Amino acid sequence: MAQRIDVKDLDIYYGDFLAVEGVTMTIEPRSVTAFIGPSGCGKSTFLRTLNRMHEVIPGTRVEGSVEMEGVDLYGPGVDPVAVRRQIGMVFQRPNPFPTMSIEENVLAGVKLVNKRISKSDAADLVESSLRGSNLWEEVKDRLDKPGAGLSGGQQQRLCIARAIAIKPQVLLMDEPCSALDPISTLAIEDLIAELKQDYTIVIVTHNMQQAARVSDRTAFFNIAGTGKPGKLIEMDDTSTMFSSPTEKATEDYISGRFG
Amino acid sequence: MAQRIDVKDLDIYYGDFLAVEGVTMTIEPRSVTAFIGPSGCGKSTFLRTLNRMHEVIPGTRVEGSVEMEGVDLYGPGVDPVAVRRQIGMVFQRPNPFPTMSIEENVLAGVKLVNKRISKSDAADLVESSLRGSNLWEEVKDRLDKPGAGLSGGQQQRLCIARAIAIKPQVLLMDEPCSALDPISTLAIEDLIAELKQDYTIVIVTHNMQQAARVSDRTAFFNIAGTGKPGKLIEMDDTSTMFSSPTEKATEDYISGRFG
Amino acid sequence: MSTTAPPTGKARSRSASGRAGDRGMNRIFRLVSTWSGALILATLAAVAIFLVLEAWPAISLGGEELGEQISWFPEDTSIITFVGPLIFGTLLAAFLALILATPLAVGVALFISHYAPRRLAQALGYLVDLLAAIPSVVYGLWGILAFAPIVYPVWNGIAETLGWFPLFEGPAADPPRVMATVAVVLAVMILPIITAVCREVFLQTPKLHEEAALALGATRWELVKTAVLPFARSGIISGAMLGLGRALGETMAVLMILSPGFLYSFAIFQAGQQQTIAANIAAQQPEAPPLGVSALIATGLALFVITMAVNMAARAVVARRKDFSGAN
Amino acid sequence: MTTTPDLTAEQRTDAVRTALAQADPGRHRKDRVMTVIIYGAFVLAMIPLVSLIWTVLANGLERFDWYFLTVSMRGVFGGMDAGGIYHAIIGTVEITLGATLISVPIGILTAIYLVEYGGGMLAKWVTFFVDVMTGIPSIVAGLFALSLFAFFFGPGIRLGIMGSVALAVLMIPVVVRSTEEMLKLVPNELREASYALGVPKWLTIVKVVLRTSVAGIVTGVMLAIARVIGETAPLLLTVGVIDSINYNLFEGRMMTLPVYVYRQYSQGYVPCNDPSAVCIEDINFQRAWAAALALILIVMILNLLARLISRYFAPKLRG
Amino acid sequence: GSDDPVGEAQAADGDSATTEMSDLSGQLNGAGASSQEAAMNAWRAGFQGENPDVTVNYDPIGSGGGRTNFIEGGTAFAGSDAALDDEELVDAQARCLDGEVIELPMYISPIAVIFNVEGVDQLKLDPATIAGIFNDEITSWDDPAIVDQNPDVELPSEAITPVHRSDESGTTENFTEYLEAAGGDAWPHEASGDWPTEGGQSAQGTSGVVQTVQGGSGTIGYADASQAGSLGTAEVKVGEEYVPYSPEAAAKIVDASEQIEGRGPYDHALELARDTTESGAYPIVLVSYHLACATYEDQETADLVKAFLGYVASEEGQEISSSAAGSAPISDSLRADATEAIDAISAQG
Ligand SMILES: Nc1ncnc2c1ncn2[C@@H]1O[C@H](COP(=O)(O)OP(=O)(O)OP(=O)(O)O)[C@@H](O)[C@H]1O
Ligand SMILES: Nc1ncnc2c1ncn2[C@@H]1O[C@H](COP(=O)(O)OP(=O)(O)OP(=O)(O)O)[C@@H](O)[C@H]1O
Ligand SMILES: [Mg+2]
Ligand SMILES: [Mg+2]
Repeated sequence: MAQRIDVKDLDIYYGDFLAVEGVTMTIEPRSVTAFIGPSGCGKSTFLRTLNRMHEVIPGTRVEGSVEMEGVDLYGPGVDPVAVRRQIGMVFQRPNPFPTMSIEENVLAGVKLVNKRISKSDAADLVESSLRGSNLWEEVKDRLDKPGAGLSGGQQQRLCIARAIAIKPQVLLMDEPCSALDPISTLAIEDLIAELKQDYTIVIVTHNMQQAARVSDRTAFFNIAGTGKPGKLIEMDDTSTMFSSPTEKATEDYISGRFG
Repeated sequence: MAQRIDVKDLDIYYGDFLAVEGVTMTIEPRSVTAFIGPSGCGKSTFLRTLNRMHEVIPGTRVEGSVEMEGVDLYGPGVDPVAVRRQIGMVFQRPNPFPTMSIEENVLAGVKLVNKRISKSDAADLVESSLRGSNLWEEVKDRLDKPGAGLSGGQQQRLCIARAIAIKPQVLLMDEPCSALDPISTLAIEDLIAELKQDYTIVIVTHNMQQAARVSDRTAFFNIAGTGKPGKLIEMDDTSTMFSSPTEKATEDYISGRFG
Repeated sequence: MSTTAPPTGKARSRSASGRAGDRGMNRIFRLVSTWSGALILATLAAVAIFLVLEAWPAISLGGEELGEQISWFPEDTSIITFVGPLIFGTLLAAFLALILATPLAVGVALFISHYAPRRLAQALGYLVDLLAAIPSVVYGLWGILAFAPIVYPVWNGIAETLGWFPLFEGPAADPPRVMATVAVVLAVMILPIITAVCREVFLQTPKLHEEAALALGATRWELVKTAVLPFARSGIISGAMLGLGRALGETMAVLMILSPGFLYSFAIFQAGQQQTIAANIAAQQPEAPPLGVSALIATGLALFVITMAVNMAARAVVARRKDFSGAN
Repeated sequence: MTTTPDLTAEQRTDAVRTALAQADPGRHRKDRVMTVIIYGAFVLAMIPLVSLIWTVLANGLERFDWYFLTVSMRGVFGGMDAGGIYHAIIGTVEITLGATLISVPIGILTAIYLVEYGGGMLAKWVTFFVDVMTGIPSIVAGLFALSLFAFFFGPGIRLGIMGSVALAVLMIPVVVRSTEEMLKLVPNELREASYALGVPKWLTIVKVVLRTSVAGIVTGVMLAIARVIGETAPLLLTVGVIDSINYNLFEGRMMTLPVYVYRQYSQGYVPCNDPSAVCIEDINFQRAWAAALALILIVMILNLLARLISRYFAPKLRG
Repeated sequence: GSDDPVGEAQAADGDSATTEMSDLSGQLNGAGASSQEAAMNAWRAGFQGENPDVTVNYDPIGSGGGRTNFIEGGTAFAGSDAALDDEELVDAQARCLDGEVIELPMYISPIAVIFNVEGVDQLKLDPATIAGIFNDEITSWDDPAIVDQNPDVELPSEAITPVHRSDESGTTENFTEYLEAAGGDAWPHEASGDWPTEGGQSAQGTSGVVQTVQGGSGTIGYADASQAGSLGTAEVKVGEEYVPYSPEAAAKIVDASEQIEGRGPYDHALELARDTTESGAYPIVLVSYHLACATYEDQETADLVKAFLGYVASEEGQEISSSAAGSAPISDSLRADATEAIDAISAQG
C-alpha cells in the first residue's frame, strides 16, 4: 500500500519562469519525508509535480522524470487522473466540499469511480477512513451534517479521511497544520505518525519543530533570490539534518539565523 | 509615548454569549505582553476590547473596566474613535488598503480623517514611520507603488508603519506573524523588540517560542470547553511562565501536553 | 504631525468628547442612508398603491359592466377569468424561454469559465456582457424580421413528427408568429443575462475546492460536477430568476412577434393561442377607454404579484440548503 | 489496489503501470462527451447571438453615417431620403442620465445602509422589497410615472424627466443589488484596519469601503444603465414622440432611440406613388436598423467605458 | 446636431412667399390615431417648412388615447379614427370652454384587402366572400366561392390564413363595419374596433399585418392601403362591378355619405354608406378625424391650431398627404365646410 518515488533532474516551469531547478531525490515508502525551506523556494511547486497537480495551472510544464516504482508519471500512456488517485493530497487550508455532508465528503472521491457502491460498503468505508484520520469518535453522530461546520482541525482531518478513502499509495501534505491551533496540530501530527504505517507520506512545513517531530527524512530547499529558481540543497535523515547538516545554509536556516 | 492599562473584572459578551469572564490584569508601559492559549479561549476577543474594536461587531458589550492611566475607556464622554487613535492595532493577516500606494497607506490614519498635512511633514512622517517598522530601506524607491504588491512580511511591516504613524500610546497585535514565513517572522520579532522602547505592546501568538522570544510578560488564557467562557489562568514574567508556571494547565499547554 | 497626545488621561478624554463633530457626521450619514432605504419602500408602496387604486375600478366592477364598456373584454366574465389566460400565456412564454436558455447558459458559462483557452474566455466574457445589454427592441426587430421568416420549416417539421404531444400540436402557423418563436427569441434575449451571472459564480468557485476535487482524481467534468456546480447552485438559480424576471416582463419582443390569443392553450406552434400580460398592456393601452386602462393595470398588478412570487420561491429554494452553501 | 508486499520489483512496476494507465474508459468517455456537449452549447448559443449582431450590422450600416447621426427628423416625411437620429440620441442620453442621477445616489446609499448599517427589521424589508422591485414590469413603471406626473401637473403632460423617473424605478433595484454585492466583497479586514486607525465609521465607508469597491460599483451602474437604456414601452407612454431636437429635460417631449426604432418599424412601408420624387419604399426599416445599430453602439461604448473606469479604479495588486 | 435634415434647398422649394410672411411661433401638441402618422408627418413637415419657428408634435398613441388626452386638455388637437361618442362629446365641449367641438374628416384612406398567394396577383372578391374568409368559413383558396369570381386566375388548393389586427384599431372598426353592412349573413358579428373572433393570425399595427401577410403564404389581411407595398390587393365588388382601391374611389364613398346630424355646426362626423352601390366607389375606407376646439384659452394655441388645420385642409396639404401616405384628397365641398369651421377658431374673450 505504499510506493517509492524517484525524482531525477526535475526542472519545473511556470510559463517561461523556471521555478525549481534540477531536483533529484528518492522518497522512501512507509516513511515521512519533510520539505523545509524559506517561502517561495518552490516546496509547494515541487510537491505538486509529484502527483501532476502542477499541470492544473495553465502554461506550466516540467522537464526530467518522476518515477513511481520505475514508472514515469509523465510518461506516455499515463493518465494524470489516475496518477492523482494513486497519490493523494492534503492542502494548507482545509477544504471540505461545503455543499456536502461529512459522509459525502469522505465518499466524494470514491463516488467518482464507483457510483453504485452499496450502502453497507459505503458505511464501512466512511467509518474506516474517519477512524484512519482519528475523527470517527468526534463526528460519528453527525455524519449527515455539513463538513464546513467542523472546527479547522476537524476539517483538516476530514480532508485526510477523504484523501485516504480512495486508498492512495502516497499522501502529499502541503503545510497541513499551518492554519490550525496547537492542539489540532498535535492531533494531525499524531495521525501522521500512524498513517506512515501504510502510506508514503510527504509533508511541507514551515515549522522546524514539526519537521523534527514527525519526519524520518528531511529535504531542505533554498532560493538564491527572487526570480531565481529554487533548488534542493540537501536531503538526509531528519536527525542528521537537525544535528549536523552538511551545508552551511541548512544550518543557518534550521537555527533561525537565516538571511 | 507609552501608557499603562489596567483591566478590572472584565466580562465580554457576544450578544448573550459570555466569551471571556472576569479578566483582571495590568499591562505595563514600554514592555511586550504576550497572550497565549488554545484556540477559541478569547485572546482576540479580549485584545479587541482594549481599544474598543470589539464594539465594531454588533451586539457585543463588556462589563467591568479598562483603564488607561486611570481613565476608563468605556466611561461616558469617551469616544471610541479617539480611543483607537491612542491604541493602535495590527491584525493577523496583513491588510494594507489595496487602493493606496505604500505612501498613502502609511498616511492613511492621518489623511482619512480629513486632516491637512503639508507635503514635507507628510514625507517626514512616511520616512520615520517606515524606518520605525524597518521597511524604509526596502521600499524607499517605490513609495508610490501599490502596497498590496509587497510580500507578506513587508505588507505586515507596512501595517505596523501605518499603525505607528498616528503615534499611538499602545500597539495591539493579533498573531501578527501567523501568516508569514520564518524569515519575515524574524524581521517582525526584531521590530517588536525595537518598538517596545516607545510603545506599550500587546501581542497574541500561537507560537510558544515566539512568546518566549519577544515578550516580557505572558498571560495564559484557557477555556474549559466549547460554550464556556475563556478565562485568564495566569499571568507572570515570561521567564517564570515558561520555566515554572504556577498552574498545572499552563505547564501542560506550554509543554505541548495539552488536552 | 502636530497633535501629540496630551500627557494625562483626563485631558485626553476631554479631547475625545470634543470629537462630537464626527459623531454628528456619523449620525447624518447613517440617517441619510437609512432614509434612502426607506425611500425605496416608499416608492414601492407608491407603485403598489397606484396599481391597486388604478386597478380598483376594474376589480370592483362586475364582468358584465366591464364587457359592456370595453370592446375587447370577453363578455360574461370577471376580471379573474380575463386575466387567467394572460397569466397562463405569460408563464408559458417565460418558462419555455427559461427551459431553453438555462441549460445553454450554464453550458456557455462553463465553456467560458472552465473550458475555453484563457484569452478567448476573456474576449467571450466581454461579448456576453455586451449581448446582455442589447435592448429588447432590437431582439424584437431581429426576431420578427430575421428569425421568424426562416423558422417555419423547423416548427412545421416538429409539429408533424411530434404533433401527438400537446405542446407541439400542429398545424404550425405560417408565418410563425407563435409562442415557440417568442420563446426562442426570449431565450436568446435572456441567455446572455443568465450566462453572465453563471460565469461570475463559476469563476468564483474557490480554487481550494477545485483542487480538492482534482486531487481526488477527478476528470474535468467530474471537477465541474463535484466542485463547481454545487457551489454555484444558488448563483445559477438567481441568474435564472433574473432571466425569468426579464422574460416575464418583456413587452416589445412579444408585441412585435406574437399573434395573440386568449386561450389556455399549450399549442406553441399555432397562431392566436396565447398572449402575455406585458404585451397585452402595450397593445391595448393606447385605444383603451379609462375602464379598459384600469383592467389592464389590474393585469399589471397580477404580473407584479407573479414576479414577486417567483422571486420568493427562488429565495426559498436558495435558503433551504443554506447550511450547505458555499457562500461561507 | 491490492499489492502484496512480497512482490518482485518488476511485478510492482507492472502493477503501478496498470494502475496509472487510463484506468476507467467509462469516465473518460463521459468526460469527453460532456466536453463536446459544452462546446456544442457554446456554439449553439452563439449562432443566434452572432446572427443578431450580423443582421443589425448588415441592415444598419447602409444608412449609418455622420449625416444620420447629426440630424433630426424635422420636416422629413414619406419616402424622403433624409432624416436622422440626433434628437433621439440627445433624448436617450439625457433621459438615461436623469434616471442615473436619480437612482444612483438612492441606490448606493441604500446599499450602504443594507451592508454597513442594516440588520434590523427595516433592512429585511428593504432587501425583500428591492427584490420585489426588480419584478416591476417596465410598462407598469411607465404607467406609474405617467399618473404620478399627471396627478401634479395635469393630464397630457409629457416630459423627458417623466421618462427618467420611470427608468429610475427600474434602475434603483439593479443598482442596489450590484452595489450591495460589491460592498460585501470588501473584506472586513479593511474596515477594521480603518477603525483601528481611529477613522470614524462614515469616513471609513466613504474613503475605504466605497473607494475599494468603486470599480465594481461603476460597472454595476453602467450595466444598470445599459439595462434601461433600451426600454421602449415606458418611454412611449411618458416622454411622447417628437421629431425635432429638444435639449430640455423639463419641458416638452423628447425622442429616444428605442422609441424611434419602434416607431420607424411601426410605420412600415412607404407608398411611392409619385415617380418623380426620390422615394425609398423601405426607408423606415432602414432607419430602424441604423438606429438599432446606434443604440447597440452606445451600449457598447458604455460597456467599454465601464471597463476602463473599473480598471482605473480597481485595487492595484502589482507594482 | 441639426434640426434641418432636409437642407435649405427643400425649404426654398416650397412657396417662398409664405416663408417670409409667417410670424407664427411656438409649439403645438397633438396625439391620436397612428393611422394618420405618415400623413401627419407630411403635414407637419410641410407646415413647419412654411413656419420655421413652429414645432408641431404628434404622438401616434392611438385614437382612444388621443381622444382622452384631448378631452383632458393634454393636447390642443387630436387625431381619431372614430368620431367622438355622445358621452365624449359632452366632455369635449366642456374641454372646449363650453364652446363648439370641431371634428373634421381630414384623412380618408382606402383599406386594402391584401393577400399573398403564390402565383396569384389579381383577386376579385365580393363582400360575402370576404366576410366568409375572415370568419373562417371559407378556408381554402380553391373554394368555389372564390374560384367562381376569378375564372381567369389559377388558385391553389392552399389553406387560407386570414390575418387581423391584434390591437384595437380604427382600421378594424371600419373594416368590420363594412363587413357588417355589406357582408350580410356571412358576417354574424357586430362591428367593433376589436377583432371579434378568437384565434388565428393577428399582428400589432398596420405594419405588423402587412408583414404577417407578406411573411406567410396563403395569407390575406386588411390594412391601410398606403402600406400595402408590393402585396396583391383585391378588387371589391360594389353593386355589379369590381372596384380596385384608389384614393379617388375612396373619396367617392365619403361624398356619398351623410353627416351625422345634431352635433354642432362644426362637427362633421360622418355616417359612411358602406353598402353603397354607387359606381366606382371603394367602400372599405378609413376616415380619420381631426378634433379641435372652436375656442381656446390662449391666443397662441388658437393661432397655431387654426393655421395648422388650415394647412391640412388646404389643397396643398391634402396633396402632400396624398403623395406621402396615399390618402384621398378631400372634396371641395368638404373643404368649404372645413374652412368655415377652422375660421371659427379663436381664443377666449
Ligand atoms: N501560479 C503561479 N504562477 C507563476 N509563478 C508561481 C505560481 N505559483 C508560484 N509561483 C512562483 O514559484 C515560486 C515557488 O513558489 P511556491 O509556492 O512553490 O513556494 P513555497 O516554497 O511553497 O512557498 P511558501 O512557503 O510561501 O508556500 C515562487 O517564486 C512563486 O512566485
Ligand atoms: N463575532 C463573533 N460572534 C460570536 N461569537 C464569537 C465571535 N467571534 C468570536 N466568538 C467566540 O468567542 C470565543 C473567543 O473567540 P476568539 O476569537 O477571541 O478566540 P481566540 O483565542 O482568539 O482564538 P484563535 O486562537 O483561534 O484566534 C470563541 O468561542 C468564539 O467562538
Ligand atoms: Mg507553499
Ligand atoms: Mg484569535
